[in-house]
Amino acid sequence: MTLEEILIQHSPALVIAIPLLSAFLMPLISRINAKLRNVFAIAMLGLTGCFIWLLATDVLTSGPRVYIFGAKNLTIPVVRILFEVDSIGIFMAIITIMLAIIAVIYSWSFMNEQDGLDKYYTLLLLLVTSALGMEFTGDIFNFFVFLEISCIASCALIAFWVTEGEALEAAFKYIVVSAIGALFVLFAIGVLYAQYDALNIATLAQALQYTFLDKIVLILLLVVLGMKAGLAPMHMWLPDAYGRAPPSVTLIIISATLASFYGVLRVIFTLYGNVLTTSMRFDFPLHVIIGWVLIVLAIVSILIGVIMALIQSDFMRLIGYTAVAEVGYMFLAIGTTVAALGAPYATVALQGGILHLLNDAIDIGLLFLVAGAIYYVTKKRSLDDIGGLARTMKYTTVFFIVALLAVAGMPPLNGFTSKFLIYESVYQLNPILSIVAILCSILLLAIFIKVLYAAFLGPELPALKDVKEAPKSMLLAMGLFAGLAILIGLFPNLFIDTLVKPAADALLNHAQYITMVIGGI
Amino acid sequence: MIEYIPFIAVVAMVFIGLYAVMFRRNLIKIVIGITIIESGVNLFLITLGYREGGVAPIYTGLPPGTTYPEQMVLPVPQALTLTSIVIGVAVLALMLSLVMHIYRKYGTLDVRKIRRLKE
Amino acid sequence: MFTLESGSGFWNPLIWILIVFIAFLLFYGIRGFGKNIHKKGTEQTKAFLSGNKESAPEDMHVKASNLYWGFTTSMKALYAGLRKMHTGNTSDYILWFVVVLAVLFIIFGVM
Amino acid sequence: MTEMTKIVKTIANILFPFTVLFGLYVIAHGHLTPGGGFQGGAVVASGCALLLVAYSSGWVFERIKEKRLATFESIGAIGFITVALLGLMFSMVFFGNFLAGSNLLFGTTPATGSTLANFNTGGVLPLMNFAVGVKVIAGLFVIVLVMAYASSVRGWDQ
Repeated sequence: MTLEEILIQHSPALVIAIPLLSAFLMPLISRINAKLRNVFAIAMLGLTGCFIWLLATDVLTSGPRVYIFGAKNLTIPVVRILFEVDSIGIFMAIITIMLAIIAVIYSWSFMNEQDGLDKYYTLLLLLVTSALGMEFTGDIFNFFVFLEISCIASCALIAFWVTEGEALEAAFKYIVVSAIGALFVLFAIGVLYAQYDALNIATLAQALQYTFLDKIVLILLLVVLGMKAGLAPMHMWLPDAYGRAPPSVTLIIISATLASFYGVLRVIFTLYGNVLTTSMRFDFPLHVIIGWVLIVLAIVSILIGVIMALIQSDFMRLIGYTAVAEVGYMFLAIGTTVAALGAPYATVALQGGILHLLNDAIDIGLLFLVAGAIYYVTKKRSLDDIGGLARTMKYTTVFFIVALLAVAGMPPLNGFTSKFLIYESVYQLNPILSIVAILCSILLLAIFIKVLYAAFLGPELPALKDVKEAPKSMLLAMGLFAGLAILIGLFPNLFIDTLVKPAADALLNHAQYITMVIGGI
Repeated sequence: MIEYIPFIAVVAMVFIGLYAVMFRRNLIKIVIGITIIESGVNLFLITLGYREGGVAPIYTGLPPGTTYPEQMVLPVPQALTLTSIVIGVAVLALMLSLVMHIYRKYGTLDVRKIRRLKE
Repeated sequence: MFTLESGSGFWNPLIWILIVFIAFLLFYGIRGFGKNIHKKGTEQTKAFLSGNKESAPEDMHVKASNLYWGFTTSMKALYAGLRKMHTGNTSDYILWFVVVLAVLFIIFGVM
Repeated sequence: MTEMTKIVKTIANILFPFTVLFGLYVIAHGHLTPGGGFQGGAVVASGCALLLVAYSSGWVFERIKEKRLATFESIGAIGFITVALLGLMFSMVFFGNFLAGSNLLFGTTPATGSTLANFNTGGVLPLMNFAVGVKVIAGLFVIVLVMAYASSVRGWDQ
């Protein structure tokens, strides 16, 4: 074996091990030098990114990869803790590591005046580890453990600005919601274990019979993971948490939220993949019921997110409600796929939904970075107190306009490409849904036009006369996101052919996932 | 009937915990409610692995005359429960420290008054 | 590489950019027909508010929460309902979770 | 938290070594008996909490630096991952048990059945237990210490 093959073989473990090790090295390193600490964080996340890249090239060319922990020879994998990396997992990992690297670059200037940065970086790296773990694990109990780690780490990070009462309140709400959700996930895992004597996702998927208990498990997992992903009407923690966490942290919490969304995908398409079409009740197959439940919740999310965002005056909270709407679009795509499983447009909807994951991360991330830049230079949260910033913050304004057009789904930016796929496929299921989605997208544009006017245009306010442009590292982070947004908008096929189509195929073709583990005996 | 009692206790604990979270006003009581749910779930996992007359699943130091692994209780649910307890301690500590800080900032523990973030 | 097929339609950013570019050229050409009567530094550049004096920048700037006043006022009933829903109370967050769980249990139980 | 009476202090003085010893026993025998790093660490930390109750939290806070405990916690976690990475180096798999069956430290293969427990078994498991033990002792102690100190010093009614 060459060195490259050895590295690829071990990269699923190293992708988790490197951020975890550097998280705990962080308190020791930050004693030496603050600059060294920042460089170390960026370097370690960059190294993790390299391993993910290696893994991605391998997984996309030669199929899923299984890594079994602690076994010298890879026998009886079903009773071992294992990681199973397939195209959708690697797609999520790419999103996570991209958000993490940009967040660390952004925190270089954004957080440099704060205390307790060693703990900040430790928790940040732990959060990245947990999100990556959720995306790679092939063991449902490990999924729960990583879910809890992400909940603890993100709660501590939301409360990072501990001098603000609201940050504490948001963190408390988040941890109550997450802790109860995670306990229900554990309950569901216990029920599955009691029935099938296994914790391995592939083994469970093969054995699943859709009994009465499996129904309970399905509902619990769907609702809890939906809640963690920000599905209405259980979305209320999301604007609180997003609005009060430091924006660099919010980027990583977005990746944890998207990992929960990935959990929903995994539960529906892989765990219950065998029974989706076979179990019937009153002439309705199971997938139609799940699909329409998801569609209804998604439409509610889009409407509530958009309508509530319109009346917000706190910039970050406004973006939080927009994030709820964007999650709604993703669930709309997934719901359409599940409801119309087998139809040709179902695949298109799934591709649109998966591409929208990436676009949501980029657009909402960029908006939060812009909001953070405004907060950094003005120390004001409310849109009512700012105005005329375009005169002094030229680059930030340009980045904001890119984000605005992208998040509202205007061509030729990235938001349009995924929303185009979603609209076209949803229209074939039910035209009304598509019309509602388009109308809400227009409302999104209206919301951000309001922000553009209130924050950047208008007369120069005397209170903000000596405002300067944001520091370079923050501009670099925003520029990276804006560049990605334009790139995906101009070359959508580049991303769809290489990343999104394999991911959609991996989800729809769950038999391959199962045989990778079961057939390996 | 007797073997169902643990499961009834599990359901009762989960519902008591949910009741405390939903209808109690004191933050500390909400935290206690979450802990009760956690204990219920842990009890559920332990009950799954129980085997009547079983011994601890350790291969050395077995009581004389036991046949293994037939007479051992299942170790996996116990491992799950231990993990869950460890996580529970971390969550509990975090929640309590947040409650302490919230009390300092808001001057109250009433959950209806701790809602500066609404709408 | 540029054309995105969705099965029932297609999207090509290059064509879009081309059309926008042509539209811009047309617009620029039409603009050239106009007369250039704009002079810098004269009264022309000042804001005209029916003869009233220009007020301070703080008063001139329309605040963010007043921008969509018409929309929010006409949707008053909707917003009252939504405001009632978003109480900000931690217990209610869990209540909504339990409600959704219960509704799904009923749906999946009947179906 | 204020200081308690002399009786409580004396009892705490007597109990503290035993509690710590028992906790360390649980950690060390983690691969043989029920318990392990977390359970033993929790026992030791509860012994420290006993000191905290008997002598006021301020008394303990003066003697033990919170930063040092945090460092210990990091060292415990780093030790755990390092053992896992050593498994990657020596037995070609992450978390690989490279010491088991090697007749080195903790390397004896145990006999199954109704035999006495052999301490010198388990491969890397005891090492991991030690690492987790260090982390849990430091972590739980720092939690209890900071909570007690914060609630006693700065006052509750501002």
